[in-house]
Formats: sequence, C-alpha cells, structure tokens
Amino acid sequence: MSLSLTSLLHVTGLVKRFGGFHALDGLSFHAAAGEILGLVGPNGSGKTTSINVISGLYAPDGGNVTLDGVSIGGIASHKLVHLGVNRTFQIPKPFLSLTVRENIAVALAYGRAQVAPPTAEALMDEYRLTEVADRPASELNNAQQKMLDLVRALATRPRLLLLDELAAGLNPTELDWISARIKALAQTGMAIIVVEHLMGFIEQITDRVIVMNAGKEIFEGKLAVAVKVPQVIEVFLGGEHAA
Amino acid sequence: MPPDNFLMQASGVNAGYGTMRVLWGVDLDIRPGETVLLLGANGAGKTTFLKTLVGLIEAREGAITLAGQDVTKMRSSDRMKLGMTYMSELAVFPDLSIEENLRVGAQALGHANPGARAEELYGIFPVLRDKRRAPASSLSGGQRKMLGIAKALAAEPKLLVMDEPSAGLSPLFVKEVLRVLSDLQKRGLSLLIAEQNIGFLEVATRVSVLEGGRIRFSGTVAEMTDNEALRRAYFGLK
Amino acid sequence: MLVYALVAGVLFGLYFSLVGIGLNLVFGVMRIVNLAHGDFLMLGAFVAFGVVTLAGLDPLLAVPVAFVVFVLVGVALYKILVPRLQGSLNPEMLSIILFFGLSQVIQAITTIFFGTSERSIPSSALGSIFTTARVKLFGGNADDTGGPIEFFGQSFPASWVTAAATSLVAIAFVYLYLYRTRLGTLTRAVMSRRDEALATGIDVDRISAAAFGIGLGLAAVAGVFAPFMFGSVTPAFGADATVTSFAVVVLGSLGNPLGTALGGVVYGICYMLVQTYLSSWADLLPYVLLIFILLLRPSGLLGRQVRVA
Amino acid sequence: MRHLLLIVLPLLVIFALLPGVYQNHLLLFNFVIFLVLAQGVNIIYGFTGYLPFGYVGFFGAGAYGFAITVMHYHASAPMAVLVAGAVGVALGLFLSPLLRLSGAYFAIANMAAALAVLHFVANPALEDITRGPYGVSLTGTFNPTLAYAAALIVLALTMGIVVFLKNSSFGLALQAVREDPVSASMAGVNVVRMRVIAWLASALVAGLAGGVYAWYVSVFFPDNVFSSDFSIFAIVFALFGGVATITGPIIGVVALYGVYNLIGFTTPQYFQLIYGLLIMVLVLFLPAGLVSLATRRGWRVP
Amino acid sequence: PTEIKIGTLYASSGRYASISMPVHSGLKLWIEQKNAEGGVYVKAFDKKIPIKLVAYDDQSNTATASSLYNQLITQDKVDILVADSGSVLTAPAVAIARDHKMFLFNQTGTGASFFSKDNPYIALMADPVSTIWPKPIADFLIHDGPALGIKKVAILYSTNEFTGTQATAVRKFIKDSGAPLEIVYDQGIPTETTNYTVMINNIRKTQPDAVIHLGYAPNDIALLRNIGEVGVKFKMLFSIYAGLETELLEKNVGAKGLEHVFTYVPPTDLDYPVNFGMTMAQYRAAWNKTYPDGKVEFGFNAVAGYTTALVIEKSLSVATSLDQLELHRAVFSLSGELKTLDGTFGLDEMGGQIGELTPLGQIALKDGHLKFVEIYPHDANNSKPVYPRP
Ligand SMILES: Nc1ncnc2c1ncn2[C@@H]1O[C@H](COP(=O)(O)OP(=O)(O)OP(=O)(O)O)[C@@H](O)[C@H]1O
Ligand SMILES: Nc1ncnc2c1ncn2[C@@H]1O[C@H](COP(=O)(O)OP(=O)(O)OP(=O)(O)O)[C@@H](O)[C@H]1O
Ligand SMILES: [Mg+2]
Ligand SMILES: [Mg+2]
Repeated sequence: MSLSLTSLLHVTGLVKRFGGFHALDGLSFHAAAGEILGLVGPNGSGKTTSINVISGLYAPDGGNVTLDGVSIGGIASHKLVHLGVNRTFQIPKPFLSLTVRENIAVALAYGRAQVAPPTAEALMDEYRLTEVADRPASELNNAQQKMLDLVRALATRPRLLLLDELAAGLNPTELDWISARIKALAQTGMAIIVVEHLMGFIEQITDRVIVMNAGKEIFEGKLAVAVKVPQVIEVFLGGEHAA
Repeated sequence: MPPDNFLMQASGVNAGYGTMRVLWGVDLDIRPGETVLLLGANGAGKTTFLKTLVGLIEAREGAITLAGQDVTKMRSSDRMKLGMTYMSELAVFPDLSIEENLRVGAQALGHANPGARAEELYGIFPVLRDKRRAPASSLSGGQRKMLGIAKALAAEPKLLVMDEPSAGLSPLFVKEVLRVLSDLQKRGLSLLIAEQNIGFLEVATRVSVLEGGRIRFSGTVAEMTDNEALRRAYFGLK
Repeated sequence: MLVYALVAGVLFGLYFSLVGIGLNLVFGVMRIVNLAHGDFLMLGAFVAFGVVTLAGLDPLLAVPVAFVVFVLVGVALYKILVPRLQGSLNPEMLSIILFFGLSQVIQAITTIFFGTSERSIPSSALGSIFTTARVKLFGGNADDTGGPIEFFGQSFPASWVTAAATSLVAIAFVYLYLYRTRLGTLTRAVMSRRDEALATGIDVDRISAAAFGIGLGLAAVAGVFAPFMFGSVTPAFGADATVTSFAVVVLGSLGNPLGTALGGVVYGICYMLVQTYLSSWADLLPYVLLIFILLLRPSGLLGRQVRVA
Repeated sequence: MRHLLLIVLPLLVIFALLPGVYQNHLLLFNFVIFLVLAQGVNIIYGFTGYLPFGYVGFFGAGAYGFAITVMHYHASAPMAVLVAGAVGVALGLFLSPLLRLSGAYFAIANMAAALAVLHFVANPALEDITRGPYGVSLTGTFNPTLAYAAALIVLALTMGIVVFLKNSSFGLALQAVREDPVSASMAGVNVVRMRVIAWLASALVAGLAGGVYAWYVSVFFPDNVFSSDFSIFAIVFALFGGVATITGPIIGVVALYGVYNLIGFTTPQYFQLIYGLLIMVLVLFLPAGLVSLATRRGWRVP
Repeated sequence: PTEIKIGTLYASSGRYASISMPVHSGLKLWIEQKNAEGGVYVKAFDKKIPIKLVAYDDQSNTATASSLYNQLITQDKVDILVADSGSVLTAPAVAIARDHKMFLFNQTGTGASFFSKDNPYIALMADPVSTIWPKPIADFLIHDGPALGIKKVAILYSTNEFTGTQATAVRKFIKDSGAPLEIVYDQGIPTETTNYTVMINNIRKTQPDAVIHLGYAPNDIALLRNIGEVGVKFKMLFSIYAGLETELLEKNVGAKGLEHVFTYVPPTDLDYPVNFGMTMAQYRAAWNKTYPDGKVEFGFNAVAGYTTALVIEKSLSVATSLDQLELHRAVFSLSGELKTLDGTFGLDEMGGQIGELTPLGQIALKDGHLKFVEIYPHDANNSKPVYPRP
C-alpha cells in the first residue's frame, strides 16, 4: 500500500467483532492532513463501526490504528480527543437538557485544543445556531442537533475529524452550504473523513473515496472511477447509477 | 367534491412546542392513491406537521379529517386504527428483535397474521431476515431505516406517513425503497412523505413546500419543476 | 446440610421470584419505581387473612381473589396517578416520590383498620381444599394436613412447596403474557420506547394500565403466601419486601421474567447457604453477592449489552 | 460568587440565628442535616444522574467513624468529624466500581452496599471495634452547641460544592456526562474521573454529616444511623425541590420537612396518612417539582 | 398547676410499631383512668391534678424521634418525659434528656449503653436488664439439666442488643458454672430473619438436648411455625415471647405449637401481689374494656406501659417537687418497695431494672387452653417439666 509521507491516520487490518459477526474484517486505509476522504458503502458495511473504533468508543479486536505514526487503538475517547481526533454521530447525541451554549462550553473547556479554538459565538454563528443558543438541545430539530454535534467536535480543534452522515436530511441548498464549510475546514489542514450516502455530495467534496463492503475496503480512489467498478455498482449503487 | 373523497384533509393547522409556535395555518390534503411529497428547509416544520397529523402533537387550531371523520381531538392510536401508519425519525424499538419490531408494527393495528406479514417483508428487505433475532439497537443507521419502513408497512396501511425515509440509506436501497413504494402505490396506497431526496419526485403525484411553518407551494411535480425559484431552492439544480 | 440448604434455597428463592415478578412488570417494563410494591404484598396478605377469618376458607382461594381485586386496583391507580406522572420531565424519578407517598398512605390506612401487631394464618389452612377434596373423594384422615413434604429424604414446609409452585405458574404466566400474546408484545414495545410506541399507533395507556394492574395483582398473590413464608405480617412489612424485590428483579435484569426467576433462585440459594455456614452474616452476604454479580454483569444476569453509537 | 452571597450566606445566617429564637434545637439540627444530605444527593444525582438509594451508607459509616475515633483513640470531637468525612470518602472510593452500573442497577447496588455496611458494622463479631449491635454511647464528647455549629460548617462546605458545580465548567461537564457519557468523552471529558470526583464529594459530605450527627445524638445503635429513612427522605426532598439547582433541594427540605414536622407536632394521630397524601397530591399537581413553578414561567432557577 | 404534662412518643407505624403500641396503650389506659378520678395525687402540691398527655408519633424513625423528644422538652415543657419503647427508639432520648436535665422514664429500652454511674437522668421501668434476665434458664440447665439428661445445648439468638445480651449472659452462666453441659450450637442471626427452616435443620444435626432461642416476637413466631411445619421435635425448646406475648403467639402459632415450650413466666400469669395499682386480673379486665377490638394484644408490653405509669404515679405521690432530680430521688426511693402487677420494682445504682427475676416455666395445654407451669426457681407450687417433649 502507498504510504504517503503526509498521511496522518493509518488503519491497517482492522477487525471488530460483535459476537461471531465480523463488523470490520481487515479494513485498511489512510488519510492525510488537509484531505477529505469519503468513506462509502452499503448499509451495514461497517462505516460507523470503523469510526467508532478510530474514535476510541470500541477497542479493536485486531489490526492497528495509528495517528502520526503512534498507535492509538484502544485508547480512551477523551484522550484521543486531546490528541486531536473527533467525530460526529450518525444519530446526533447532544447533551439534551443543556443549552446549545452550554453544550459548546463543555467541549471548549475540556477539549484541550492545541490551537486556540474559535469562540462559542463564532461557532454558533458559522453553523447557524445563534438563534437557538439559549435553548436546551432537546428542542432542536434533527439537523440542528447534527450541527451542534459538529460544533461540539470543532470546539476541540481536531486534526482528524470523522463525520458520520452529517449531511443526511439536508436539502440541496443546505448541502451546498455545508460542503463549503467542510472544504474550508480541510483547508486549515484538518484531515476529514466523510461517511455519506449522497453521491452528489461525496462527488462535490472528496478527493478520494474508500468503498467498503462487509467490513473491508473494496475500492480506493476517485469516486468517478468507483462508480464504474462492477462490484461497487452491484453492492452499493445498484442498477444504472451515474454519479 | 364530497369530503369523503379526501382520504386526509388538514386545514388551518397551528401547532408548536411550549411557547413556540411552529406551524401557522397549514392546509394539506391527500386523496386516495395519491403520493404527496412534503419539501422544506430544515426547521420548516415538516416533522412537526407530520406529528400533528398523526396525533403525537396536539393541533392548537385547525381541523384534521381522516376518511371523512374529524380526528382533530382523537388520540394517535385511534387515528391510526383508521388505516394510517407513521414512520418516525426514530422508527424502531431498540430493545426488541427485528422480528418483534415487525410483529409490533403489524399487531399495533390488529393485523390478523403478523408472522406471515413479517415473512413477506423479509422478502423486500432480505438484510433484515439475516438479523431477525438480533435486537434492533445493534443495527446500523441504514438498517434501522429499513426496519422502520418495513415496520410501518407491516400493518398494511391505506395511508403511510413517512419522515425522511431515505436519509441514511445507500443508493441501492433508496432505489429499492422507491420500487417498493411505487408497487404499493399501484395497489392503492396513499403516501405522505417528508423528504429531501429528489429521487422521490419519481413516485410523487403532488408536491407541497413548507417554509417557516406555512405552505408556500402546493401543486403537481410538473408545476413545481416549472417554478424556477423553487427548483433552485429545493432540487439543487444548478 | 448442603443438600438441605440448596433445596430450601430453590424453594425459598422461587418464592422470592414471585415476590419480584410483579415489580418486574411495573418497574422493569413501565419504568415506575414502585416503592409501594411491598405494601401491595402486605395487602395481599390481608386479603388472605380476610378469606380465612371471614369466610373460613383455604387461603389458596385468596390467590384468585387477590389477583383480580388488585388488577382492578392497579388499573384504577394507573388511571389516576400515571398520566400525570408522565407530564413531568423525568417520570421515572418522580415515581419514587409519588410511590413513597402511596406507601405511607397504604401503611397508615392498614394500621388504622387492623392495628400494628403480627398476624398470620395457621400453616395447616393452606391447601386445605385439597385435603377436603381428597377426604371426600378417597376417604382418609382430614387431620393430616399441613405436614412437611419430603424431598431427597429431607422435610420442607408444605407451604414452601405450594408457594414455589404458584411462583412457577406466575412466572410462566408472565412469560407467556409478554412473549406469546399480542398485548405482551405491545407491552414490550412500550417499555422499549414509549414515544415510538405512540408513533406506531399503540394504545400506550391501555397497555400500560394492564401491565401495571397485573404487576400489582401478582404482588398481592405473593402477599397471600407471605404469612407462611415469613411467619407473620404487620402493616410495616412492606418496606423490607420492597427492598428484596428490587434486589431480585435487578439481579435477574429488568424486564425479563426469566431473569426474575433466576434472580430469585440465586438470591434464595445464597441466602440459605450463608444461613447454614455463616449464619450471623446471613443478611450481609446476599447484598455483597448482588453487588458482585452486578459488577460482573452490569445489566443483570440475563441482561444484554447495548450499542453505544 | 453571587450565588454564595445571595443564597448560601443568608441560609447560613438564618440557621445560625434560629437557635436563639426557637428552642427545639434538635429540630433545627435535623433540618441542617437533611439540607446537607439533600444537597449531597443533588451533587451525585443532580449533576451525574446516579441515584444513591443507599446514600445513608456514607452517613452511617461517618457516624461510626466518629464513634470509633472517639471511643478507641479518644480524639477530640472536631477531629473525629474529620475522620468521619474521611471514612465517607474511603467508603466512596471502595464503592466506586459501582459507578460502572447505570440507572436502576446502580441505585439498587448502592442500596445493597449500604445494607451490607450496616450488617457489617452491626455484626457481633466486631463487638470490640464497633460495639456490634449493642450500640455506642459517647457521652464524653456530647456538646450540642458545638455540634450544631459543626453542622453549619458542613452545610457551608456542601453548599460551596454545589455552588461551584452550578457555576463552573466542571459542573457543566458533569451534567454533560449525565446526559450522554459517550458524547461527553468526545468533548474531551474524562468520564470516569469526573464521576468518581462527584461521587467522593457527595460521600464526603454525607460522612461529615454522619459524624456531626453522631456527635450530637451520642447514644445510638446501627439501626439509628443506617436507617433507610435518611436516604429516602434526602432523595425525596431533593427531587421534590428540583435537582441540578442550588435552591431546589433547599426549598424541598424546607417545604417537605417543614410540613412533615408540622403535621407531626399538630396531628400525630394521622401523621403518616396526611403526610403520604400530601406528598402524592404535590407530585400529581406539581409533577416537575417545586422549581417548575418558576421554570414554567421561563425563569431560570439558580 | 392545673395539669401535669406527661410527654411521650410512640410508633404507630414502621418496624417498631408492634412493640410500641401495646406499651403506649398501657400508659394511655392509666391516664384515662386517673383523669376519670380527677387526676393523680401530686405530693408537691398536695392535691389531685389531672394529667395531660402529649404524645407524638415518631413512626419508628429515629431522626424524627430525636426532634420530637426535644419538642416535648423545649416547646411543650412537659413535666415528665417518657421514652418510646425498645432500645432503638429510646436511644435518641438518652443524651437529650440528660442534656436538658430531664429525668427519662425509660419503659423498655434495655440497652446497656444507656446507663452509667454519672447519669442520674434515667431509669428503666419494666424489663429486667438483659444481663440478668436469663439467669433462671441457665440455672435450670445447670442444676436440673444433668438429672434430666440434658447435656448438649444449642443457642440461637438474634443479633440485636436485647437478645444478643441475653445470649451472652446464658453462655457465660453456663460456662462459669462448670456444669457438664456442652454448647453444641451457638449462632447469632440477623434480627430481620423470618425464616428458620435451614437453621432448624442445622440445629437438629447437632442433636441438642435443649434449644434456647432468644429473639423478638416475630422471630419466635417464625421459628415456632417452621418447627411445626418441618415436623421437628426438640426435646426442650425455650423461647422468650411464648411467655411474654402469649396471646400474640397463640394467635400466630396456634396453641399446639406452644405446647411444652419453655419460656419466661410472664407477670400476666404470675399474679404478683401488688401494693400499688391494679392487680393483673383487674388490669386485664380494664384493658379488654378499653381496647375491645383486639388490635393491640394484651401481654408483657401492655404490662410494661402500665408499670411505667404506676412508677410515675407513685413517684409523684412521694416527690416533694417536680424538680427532675427530685423525681430521680423519688423513683429510686421506690426501688424494692413498690410492688406492682409486674412484680417488685428494683433499680441498680445506674438505673437498670433488677426487680423481679422472671421464673422459667413451661406451657401446658389443658382442654385447648394454655397454662403456665412454673419450673424454676423451685417453689412450693412447682411442677416437674415435661421432658423430653413428647
Ligand atoms: N454493538 C453492535 N452489536 C452487534 N452488531 C453490531 C453492533 N454495532 C454494529 N453492528 C453490526 O455491524 C454491522 C456494521 O454496522 P455499522 O453501523 O458500522 O454500519 P454502517 O456501515 O455505518 O451502516 P449505515 O450506512 O447503515 O450506517 C451492521 O451489520 C451492524 O448490525
Ligand atoms: N421537541 C421540541 N421542542 C421545542 N422545539 C422543537 C422541538 N422539536 C422541534 N422544534 C423546533 O420546531 C421547529 C420545526 O422543527 P421540525 O422538526 O418540525 O423541522 P423539520 O422541517 O422537520 O426539519 P428537518 O428537516 O431538520 O427534519 C424547529 O425550529 C425546531 O427547533
Ligand atoms: Mg453508519
Ligand atoms: Mg424533520
């Protein structure tokens, strides 16, 4: 495999089992600083699980995860956060009874960002949460909760950001808006891994994609190429898909 | 037009949470066999409207009729007995197995043979069959969505109300879901779908657009695509 | 001694399963912390006293009476109390206060009507209908009732065996109810996620009222045997019974009737073993054991892991 | 700071002055003790979501810590109160694995732990150390005035902790852990350590309260200081007033314990009945606790 | 003054309600009776003064009890302070009473830690202190046991202060006597125990000639029932409450279950000659008249409450003032003099009750009625014990 010098994250032969079921079955890929990497694949192929392992929620049952060449497999989440890894959740998990502002305050106070993070005001402003700043998170709708989840992650100033279906449920205008934000983040040198099912969106923002199936990668490269690979079409895109 | 020709009719619906008002006099109707797509930006109030319709949120003003009956004050369980099911954003019972989720979906409205119904649904979503004994909480996001759709279909409703059925589904499955829905449509199922995925225009007979809690547009798909501004805002066609 | 303690533990433990099974429905299924559970047990015992002293009948007949009466009481209480509870931010926690109040009220009323002293029922009364029937049908001696029952060459009180048998029936009943009936499946759906149950069109209130009623009914049934299992009962009896019930239910994992059966038996066996070999620590060790088991299996003996994200 | 001035200080001043005008000092003392315990429950339940059904375990352990220090080491009472706090913390540390449990599992395991401590302390085998079931008598240190003052100091400390939690990012992080531990860890919060700290803080105040209580009553049996009534009352008061606030538990104690004593003094015949009914009615008509009266109107309750 | 205020607590609910209510009822009965007669004679004022009872319900809750005791002293300013019954609920009163220099009429709180030489503000009214109470049992085993063939003794006790102390005493008496008795079983079990089947089996394995059970009434009920249910017959079985609360036990265990059980012969049966107050027969009649519903059993605790009342009455009639130390002097002056239906009232120097040693007896069943047969100490009207139990 190609080891690019700039790459920040390396995943090699990752295995995660639930009972007898292999959710990850030898997954390998890498991501470089400033890169937006797409992680796609059919439902249940292990995308969320790989994010869970990389972000320390699950310890891997096999294989290796390294950040800057240092192995981080099995390290507790909060330590990974301090090392510069963060994520959003497919089903957003804000602190429901705390206000939006308080939600962000926690991450600002405990994230130990290496570079000074933006202020809560700036973050809320940028991600359209100012209006609801003093409402409890339980009163936000799904998309707002997702934005709050993202802001929570950004408040810790990650070097590696894992986005789990952040864009699901956004309309096309909003997709344009969020993709511009994500690109801008990558410009700052953040490595971003995007899990998404909307091919148009992936096409728009990623440099490279990994296509997963049954816990393994089955393709790595440009999306434009991927959509022509028969195996990808068969398990993921279906029929006569055009990106 | 006689009122009983409307399968569902909502007129002047106001609703909200606590002191906040979200819906401002929403009118919407669905005739038998129709598929209405409800579009709208985030926070426009789509979910709120659907919930008000099925009775999970109380309508503060306005009236809702279902199959000719005024259901505005009716509890959700009674409304659904009239032949309506709802696929929520949560969509599943996490502690129950896949199979039990399907059975509950069927039994909630008194389906005669939930077991057989579950089998039929596995035919549509084979992934679920493989995990039939697993708790729904172990499913991936997309698998949950599938289960949610299957569960809502389990009771064989006349009107199916869905909140973002495609979010989180891989392209292959979106196609699969569209195929299933158009099949059911042919058999007379009516649909009300809040969606962002324009792929669903394929199955829609009408489109309504919510903006800031008010209906901004209501018409056929063709009428909508003719409208430049709407097309730009909601279809993302550049 | 070992065999005796084991058999006694199983019998006694099965009775504890009966004590806990109703709570499992109310607490494990409905997430209502019924601090008055033990008081319903106590009321069940008073139903048995009534059946024996007023009607002169076999206390076993109190089982159906107590069950029916308290199912109805439960449904009525549910209708009065729970919908208001659900209006709060955290119904589970608020139920603690509400049912603490209810427990006080029940104890106070019982005390006002029946006084505070210990009451019980002669052991020979339990199962006397069978004796009467046997004498009627096959002749024989009506006096030889209430005698011990032999197992593995050791004798155990007949009432234990009756209580354990009733418990098995009750557990089977709850199991079948939850897993084999329409109402039961819906009940589990409600317990899994109330808001989704509403969205699915389930009549959540009716389902919950039924579960609550059955829960109280089973508590009362367990209470019918309390005078036999604990020697005597006073209006203050409830507090300890509540504690033990929670322990048994949590030990076996919430919501699962088989877990409660297992929890009860594990509790019973440990209790009897400690009583045999370390008697002065008999009340300490079950709790230590409970903590140990929970630390090893954080969601009870039959609990399962959940996905976090 | 504002909270300290506006809430804590007046509270302490009132309770410092009350003995001058009201003779039933033990009642005032019990108020202070329940204020401490309810706020202790607030620390662990309000801010982390762990319901300590066996909270009295720390209290009783503190009381016995006090007694043993006085009986065997002839220490001065204030010294022994500090030991009582240390015993509470030590027990908290010993029981900290319980924090791996959640919800009801934790609540029940905690209750079991308290009962286990009770039966341990009360075991005749430990007669030489704890006096087993035979109870302790500490007439040598008896000094109600000083004990009351000590209780006020413990209350001040407890209130200080709550005010800190309410106003610091530490407290916010604890609430975040309560809401969603997984997200909290993704906000960089060391979930385990935070919980343990809150747990030990609440164990500390209960231990201190137990020590002070032992000092005041000076003759007691295991059943006296391990009575589950302490846990239940503290929880009911705290929940009723409203947790995760500074004022909620105070209001809860003053209102419910106040009414409790009022009924006890005036209508002892139907004490239990009236009190039980009153609690039920309050819950049914104020299902979100007393502070909801304010929050419902959109006021923020400190 | 127009009235004498007596302040006390009772537990209408909770763990201690069943021992508290009969004691309290005994006290109340006396107050009603005296007030009907126009009050009690108070020497300090040389006239009859009506009694005002201030009684609070502590609900078996000790924190509540402590503030209520204080309320009685500081707010109600009672003249006479009477504790709730049982050691646990008496405990909170001890230090408070002493602090406020109030003499505590301790009804049945036998806790040894209550009494000390430097505390004049307490005396125990009814129960003998636990250290000497079981002497007759031990003496019987030591002196008569060998002749009857009693060699092996089993002791089972509940680990609370009351019965634990008695167990210690029995053990010590036996060991110190050097009699050829072997203690083959000696176990304490938690007071909450209500299930004895396994213990019975274990005791049976040791083949004892005598089983001494020391526990509270619910313990005795459970034990005796379990013994009947598993069909075990111990040659000799002693239980405290078979005698002290016979009515209660008969209701719960049945007459058959009590037959041949050894126990303390209660004052209710002894008919002590009295020099003050009602005789046992009169008291029982008065009780049945006042409490006809049978919710509170007549037994040892009922007698204890009335005994307290008699001590108060007599003390008031000799005390020259209502000063608390004068009350102390008056109460102690009755020691050895006062003879009530509970026997001779006798105090040791710390205020412990040592008046009457309850004799050991055995219960006999005659025509369906229970009768006590006195066994030890040997008196004129003694009978032979039925041993072994048939
Ligand atoms: N905690 C768990 N217990 C059991 N099975 C699990 C668990 N977590 C994940 N799985 C299984 O592992 C597989 C991969 O799940 P994962 O959530 O990683 O899929 P995904 O690629 O994110 O899918 P989606 O696109 O639908 O979100 C699924 O089949 C899922 O059922
Ligand atoms: N439980 C709630 N309490 C208070 N406010 C709420 C609640 N749920 C939603 N809202 C608010 O109501 C408004 C409408 O929300 P709704 O969920 O109906 O939007 P939506 O159109 O479905 O958006 P999305 O596309 O994100 O699903 C939003 O401003 C949201 O913040
Ligand atoms: Mg996923
Ligand atoms: Mg929505």
